[in-house]
Amino acid sequence: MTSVSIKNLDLNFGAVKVLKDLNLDIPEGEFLVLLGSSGCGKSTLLNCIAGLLDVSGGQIHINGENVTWAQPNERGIGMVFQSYALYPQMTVEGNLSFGLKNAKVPKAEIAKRVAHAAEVLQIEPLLKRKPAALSGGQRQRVAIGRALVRDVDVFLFDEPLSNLDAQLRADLRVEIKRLHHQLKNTMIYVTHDQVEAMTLADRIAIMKGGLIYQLDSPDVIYNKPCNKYVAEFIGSPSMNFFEGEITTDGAPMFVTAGHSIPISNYEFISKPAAGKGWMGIRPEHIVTGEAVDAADFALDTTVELVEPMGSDTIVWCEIMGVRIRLRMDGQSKVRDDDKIRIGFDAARLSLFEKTTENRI
Amino acid sequence: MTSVSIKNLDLNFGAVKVLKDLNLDIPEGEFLVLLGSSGCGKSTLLNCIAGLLDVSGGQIHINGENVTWAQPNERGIGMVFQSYALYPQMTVEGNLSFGLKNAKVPKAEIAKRVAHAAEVLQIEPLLKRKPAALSGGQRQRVAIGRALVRDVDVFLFDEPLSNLDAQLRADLRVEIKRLHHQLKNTMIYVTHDQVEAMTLADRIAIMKGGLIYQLDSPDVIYNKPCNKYVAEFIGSPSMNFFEGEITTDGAPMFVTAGHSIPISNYEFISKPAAGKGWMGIRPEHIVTGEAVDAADFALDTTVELVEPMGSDTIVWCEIMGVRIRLRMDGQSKVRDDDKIRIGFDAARLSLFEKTTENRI
Amino acid sequence: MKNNLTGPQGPKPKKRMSPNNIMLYGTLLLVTMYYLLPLYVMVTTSLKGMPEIRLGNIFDLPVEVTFEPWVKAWSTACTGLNCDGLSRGFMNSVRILIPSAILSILIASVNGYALANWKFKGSEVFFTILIFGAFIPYQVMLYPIVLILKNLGLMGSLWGLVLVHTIFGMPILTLLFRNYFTSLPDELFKAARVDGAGFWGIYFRVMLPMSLPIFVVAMIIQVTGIWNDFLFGVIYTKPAIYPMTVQLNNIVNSVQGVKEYNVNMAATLLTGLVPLILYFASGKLFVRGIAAGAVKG
Amino acid sequence: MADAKRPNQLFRNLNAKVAALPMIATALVIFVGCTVWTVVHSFTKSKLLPKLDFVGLDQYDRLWSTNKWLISIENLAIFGFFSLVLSISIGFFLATLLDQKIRFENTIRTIILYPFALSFVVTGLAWQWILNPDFGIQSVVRSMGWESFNFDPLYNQDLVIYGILIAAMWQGTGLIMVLMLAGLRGIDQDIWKASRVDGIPRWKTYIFIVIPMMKPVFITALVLIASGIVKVYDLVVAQTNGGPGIASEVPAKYVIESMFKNQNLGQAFAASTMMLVTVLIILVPYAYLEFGGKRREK
Amino acid sequence: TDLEVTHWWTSGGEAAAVAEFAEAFNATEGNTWVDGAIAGGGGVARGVIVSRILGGDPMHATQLNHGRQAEELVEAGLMLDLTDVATEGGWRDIVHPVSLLDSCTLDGKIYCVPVNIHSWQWIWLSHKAYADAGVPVPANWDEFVASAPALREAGKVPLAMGQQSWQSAGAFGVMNVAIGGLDLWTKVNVDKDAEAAASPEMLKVFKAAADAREFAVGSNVSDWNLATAMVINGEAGGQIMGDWAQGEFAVAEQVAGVDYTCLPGLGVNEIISTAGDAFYFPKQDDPEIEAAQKELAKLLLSKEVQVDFNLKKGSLPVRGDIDLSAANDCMKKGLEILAAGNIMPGGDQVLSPDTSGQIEDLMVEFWNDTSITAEDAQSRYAEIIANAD
Ligand SMILES: Nc1ncnc2c1ncn2[C@@H]1O[C@H](COP(=O)(O)OP(=O)(O)OP(=O)(O)O)[C@@H](O)[C@H]1O
Ligand SMILES: Nc1ncnc2c1ncn2[C@@H]1O[C@H](COP(=O)(O)OP(=O)(O)OP(=O)(O)O)[C@@H](O)[C@H]1O
Ligand SMILES: [Mg+2]
Ligand SMILES: [Mg+2]
Repeated sequence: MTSVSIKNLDLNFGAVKVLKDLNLDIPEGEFLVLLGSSGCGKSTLLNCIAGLLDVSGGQIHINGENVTWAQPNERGIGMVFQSYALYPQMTVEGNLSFGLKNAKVPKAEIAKRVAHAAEVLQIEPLLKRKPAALSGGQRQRVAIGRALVRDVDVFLFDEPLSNLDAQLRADLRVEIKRLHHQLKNTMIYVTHDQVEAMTLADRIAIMKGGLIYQLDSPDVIYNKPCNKYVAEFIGSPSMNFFEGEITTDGAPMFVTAGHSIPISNYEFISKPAAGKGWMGIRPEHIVTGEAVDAADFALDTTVELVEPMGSDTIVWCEIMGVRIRLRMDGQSKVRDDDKIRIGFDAARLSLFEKTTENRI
Repeated sequence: MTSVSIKNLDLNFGAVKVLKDLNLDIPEGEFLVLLGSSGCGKSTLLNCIAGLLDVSGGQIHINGENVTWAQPNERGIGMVFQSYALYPQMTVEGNLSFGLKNAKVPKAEIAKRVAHAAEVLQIEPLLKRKPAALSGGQRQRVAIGRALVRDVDVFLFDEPLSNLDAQLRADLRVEIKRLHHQLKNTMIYVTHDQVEAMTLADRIAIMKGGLIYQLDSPDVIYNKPCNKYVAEFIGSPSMNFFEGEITTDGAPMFVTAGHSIPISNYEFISKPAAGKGWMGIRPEHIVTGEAVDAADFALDTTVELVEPMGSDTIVWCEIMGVRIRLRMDGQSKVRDDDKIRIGFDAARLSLFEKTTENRI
Repeated sequence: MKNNLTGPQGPKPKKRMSPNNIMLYGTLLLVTMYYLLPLYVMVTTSLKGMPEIRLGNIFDLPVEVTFEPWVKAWSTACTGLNCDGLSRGFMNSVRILIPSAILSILIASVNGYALANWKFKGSEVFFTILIFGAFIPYQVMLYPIVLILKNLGLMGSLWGLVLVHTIFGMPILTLLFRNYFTSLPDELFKAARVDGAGFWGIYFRVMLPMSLPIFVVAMIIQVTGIWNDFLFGVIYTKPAIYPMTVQLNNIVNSVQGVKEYNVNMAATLLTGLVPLILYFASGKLFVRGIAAGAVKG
Repeated sequence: MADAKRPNQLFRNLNAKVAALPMIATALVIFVGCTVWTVVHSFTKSKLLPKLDFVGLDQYDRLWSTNKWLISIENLAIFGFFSLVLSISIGFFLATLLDQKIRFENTIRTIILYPFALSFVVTGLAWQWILNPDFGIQSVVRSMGWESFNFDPLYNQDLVIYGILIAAMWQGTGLIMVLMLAGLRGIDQDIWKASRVDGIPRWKTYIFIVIPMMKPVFITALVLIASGIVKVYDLVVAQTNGGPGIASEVPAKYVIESMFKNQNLGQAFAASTMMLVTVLIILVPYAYLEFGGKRREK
Repeated sequence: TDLEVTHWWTSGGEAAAVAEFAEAFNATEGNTWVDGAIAGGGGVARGVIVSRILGGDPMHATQLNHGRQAEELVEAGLMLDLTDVATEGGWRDIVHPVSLLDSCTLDGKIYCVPVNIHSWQWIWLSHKAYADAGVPVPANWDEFVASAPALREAGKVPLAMGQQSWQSAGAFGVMNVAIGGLDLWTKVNVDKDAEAAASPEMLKVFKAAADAREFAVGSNVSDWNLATAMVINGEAGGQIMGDWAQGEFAVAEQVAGVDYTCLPGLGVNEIISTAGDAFYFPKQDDPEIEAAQKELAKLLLSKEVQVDFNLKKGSLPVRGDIDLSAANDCMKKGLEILAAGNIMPGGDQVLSPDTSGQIEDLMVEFWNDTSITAEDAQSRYAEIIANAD
């Protein structure tokens, strides 16, 4: 059963069309991440679902009901904000129970639910504190708790981790994931951090300019991006691209800067056709050392710059007229100006049509 | 020759001692990164070097001169701030030349220097714009240019990238590194982002509570952290720790939760002594699959949670009573609840004394 | 280690009496004198007897301190046949002040809140008109308001004056509150809506508790404005409820033989006492509130 | 629950609209209604009571041929110009003084701000007293031996408006100073550091960098002062009552006197209308700055 | 019943006088006088009075200068018709001069109660000042002019003048009659004859005023009674001021002829104007209040009240049939002139407030700005007269 279903949604701010004829179905219990660069309309979409913005056209259904014009609190959603938006003058308990009091839930019931949420989130000892006396992670839990007590079907998160430092972000990410395992609610999660998206999502919707470019599992999005934008957006450091031509006289080849790369092992979506195109290869899919011998294609190059990152090392070099990055093990001892041999497999490539930039 | 030399530096804000008897020598042309968590005194140290704060004790030498009491502009330093602190009402050109005009540098000379800086930084087309009309990256270049035109010996950076989004941050990081290659000035760079520190630094100074914990090359800091704090702070996800005991009756062993891990391959700093201690192992130094057979120590466990991150995958599991993370290839298809066998080499471990938490 | 340092070390020695400091504190001294002078003159004069005033100079300290003028100003100075000084006006002022301040601040804060968080079609237009209203000289509206009050049957009553104060306080206060509420995080408002709080629920339970600084500013502005008002007080009310300022005007302008400067000064000080105390008591909050509400936007 | 139909827009967020009613009523009835009423009546020959006997522009003819009005306008121009320039420059100057990490900052700030708590009537009386040549500053200085010392602005036709200005500055600069101080404190500290690293003297930093950055604060201050200038009345009445002669008359006083003393409402309304026009002349550029500027940003 | 009465009589003598009314009214059965004094003179007070009447919350009785000030209020039907009280009390027979009652009459109905006669045409001279200067107290304007330099030398201000505009205009009016003569005055002020206003005779008046302006240099006071105080203290030689100044002398316990001298018509032209104050009774809904209003109206004209009031106020009673043996020198002089019929109407009776206002503005400017020549002032004056309604 679909938990949230968005039909032909339009949203304009005055003359600016932010969301354009957007359709999205989210099955029950799914963890969907909306990923996109700043200003692409992620928060706007989330606010429409929450009922915090009036849509300009289309419908929103939650749990089978048309809630297009319902008030936020009538939609069965809970929302967690970037700054957490805890009510600073209320204790944690007050924060948790505010929504329930508004809904005129009986006192005993409120106490029960708050206790339950506090237990799930392990914030029992904090109930009497005010938000100012909480750490970032604790605040986030309270913010989630606020949705939890209201016993909603759908959780909406708007970049809940982006204000935190790296360490805490990594920890809380895992906590959110655990919570989803435990609660099994539908969750819609907005972020512009791809690591979050990749690690958390059942499916990721990549947005740009108010449109959804690709909606798929993280694995598919990472390995089979449906167009060049998605390919470039996902992955850090991002994919290396070569402009060239696909030839199909004989075995299919990608020709760029005088090199012909055999691509018969590439999984084409449809039958390969000749024409201009882009070839993309991720830095971590470029192999070096012994593995090169087994690769579909190999060549020699010189290291330009090395960025050691501890667990791995980014190496910059130039091949076929393009400056590329490749990712090596953190223990590898390459130096600037070393000569190395690199290679890659066609199965790991992504090929895109030149004009539409769609995967082929 | 040392470019910047800090001797017995103390700095107090009223009763709060922020820097305590700090010593630091930076050779000419070095790229030194000050890394530490928020509030550890990084900016304070930088401000002392720049002359923006009056020291409470000790000396600062720049290029062999004692500048402890000199004005900021007399120290031969240029500074780039987190917010860039561009003068918003002046054009880029005005921003670059304001300091020079003030120093009564002749017009022609100013024009020459501005032109040179603009060329180096590739901001010639922007000279007539105001900062508001620049992108984050361009602003940063202008901010660097402001130091560049003044022809200073030492560049100081205070978290120049932390206001930018991930993509831009990665790009500009590389640009700063290139600039350093090109200019060969001494650079002191403050950050709390370890990726930046690892990729940019010739040497990293890890600070905590106003003290420098370790000052070494990124490689040494990553692989041979001098104490548990540094080990934990560097690396993401961070090192896994086990509490236990080192036994030296026979071959040295680390004993924890009933397991004995052979550590004869470990590079002890001094002769190994028996006693309580910590054992740390980085997630990427834990091996799985076939490689386990060659490892110094191996055991079986069950996957608790999988975080796919595209290029690699973080797997959570429990061994020896501790929940640990290990890093696997992005292509590995482990699932929650899979049984796996893992192992690691003693040479990749870090061992710390229990009370002092220093590396042994 | 520490001993082998040579040359400058440690904090740069600072001269206490550097020319810069002398200039700075000298200027500040002059400035404070300029601002304190009138208060000083008013206080000393009000403590002198009339002969001393006539003979001496206004900057001298009183030779013989007398509280007579204060007593007279407060309780016996005459206007026409009423010889009860300011005392009657004081209670009237309080009776005018409390409802006017409360009502105007409440209404303006609700307006500001609606404008910041619940924009509707046309709300900006009304707001713009309101702001323009802040600039319209009172004289333009003095007369028509007489007619409006007449039609409402409020002319000459306390509530008429309260209404007038509410109206004229509205533009500036609404602006203040709007700016403040706009500067509060939008997410808080959204969170409350998701929690099912309505217009009033959010206002009272979420916004109000966070608005202390701006309420302080609004209160200070309104209390001073209302307390110090003379024109509306005299035109829209009647003797029974004349505020203190009208009484002050009466005392100061009812010259009986000689001008009793000491009584006038005492009366003036007495009239200014309430806002003055408020200022001295809440200066810091005021400055903070100004920074929160007025500088932005 | 809600169905697919779009509910009536008028009743969405009804509470907000109801809550805004006082504002709407004030805006429409008082600010628009009363203004229109006044403007309309300025074309009549109403005397003591408003009547709709239209006489065209007669009232304006007379207004602009009345010496007292011309002097009022001239005074307003002088007073307005100087209070804008002085309030802003003094306010800013004081704010920079207080921004130097001085001791007793709170005390000094309170001292500069307290006159704002006092009404114009009180201000006027106090300064009338201090500036009185027979026992104020002039007589004190003379009694100290400087016999020829002359300082009687309130009794000198040419200087009286500056005498009023002294009092007005005393009362009003405090608020401007606080505004400016808040603005200064809101400036990114890094800007200061950057200018120090560039070796720019403090005063230059204030003038070339900080002031341009404080434009919004200056606009707020400008608006505050400007809105007060047109209304200036109590101060003049308390301090000089327009004297000596009619040397310190101001438009607001002209209106009030025409209205009540001379019982010539038409004339009073014509004068008010002219004041309104002055306000518009001030406001339109401001509105342009404020709203035109925002549009450009988008 | 409580009657709220507004007035702007707040100086020492004035307040004492109005207290007589209040006392008398409080003495009547069940009535209380609620005093609504407004300080600052008619300019401030009239605004308050008019707006309250217009705003539908009128006071129960109010002082106004009778004459044209209240015309429109009466026409608009906002004032209580007192004709029945007047008829009953036979006011037409007792009020003297009867022109005072005419000023209260509109369409044959009476709307106000005149309470006193105030004449402007006086100059008050300080014996002490002249004694100090060593010159005799002048007996007329010319002597006054002649003695002025002597006073200057003695460090005195020859002529005390307040800064209020009505003082300037009033003093000028006095000089107009005294120096230009009654005919000229009538032509200008009653007939609004602009030619007469521009005539050479009138120029003489302006020249005299310009001289007087010189004499007034140095009187840095604003209120009229402070100017009077200068005369009382001997700091100034004299003051041109209406007979209400007498109240101040009385309060200071000075005796006419001993401490000070009063010269009607500046000692040149003995005539007095018969302007004065009157009380109006705004219409009320409550019949009980109306009854009380009428009672007060009756009371104001009663013999005893008239005597008590006018003695304190220094003005002349409006009844010709009472004996003022208690009156002082100056008052007696006034009474004689009145009895002789040397009277003229007051400014408020002949000029609209608008016109008086313009003249006041001109005069205050003229008196304070020595750069305005007599000729300039005269031409502007003539223009105001030409446009007067
Ligand atoms: N109230 C508004 N009025 C006009 N335009 C708006 C408004 N709110 C958002 N926008 C515009 O709509 C677009 C989408 O904004 P939105 O906040 O949804 O972006 P986002 O994807 O959440 O970005 P971020 O990652 O920065 O939060 C942006 O271009 C923004 O400028
Ligand atoms: N002006 C000041 N007065 C008092 N304490 C200060 C002041 N400035 C900084 N501190 C304190 O000094 C310590 C070090 O501050 P500093 O700004 O150097 O930290 P940092 O390492 O730069 O942190 P961040 O990464 O957040 O910028 C902090 O604990 C801070 O609270
Ligand atoms: Mg967003
Ligand atoms: Mg810092």
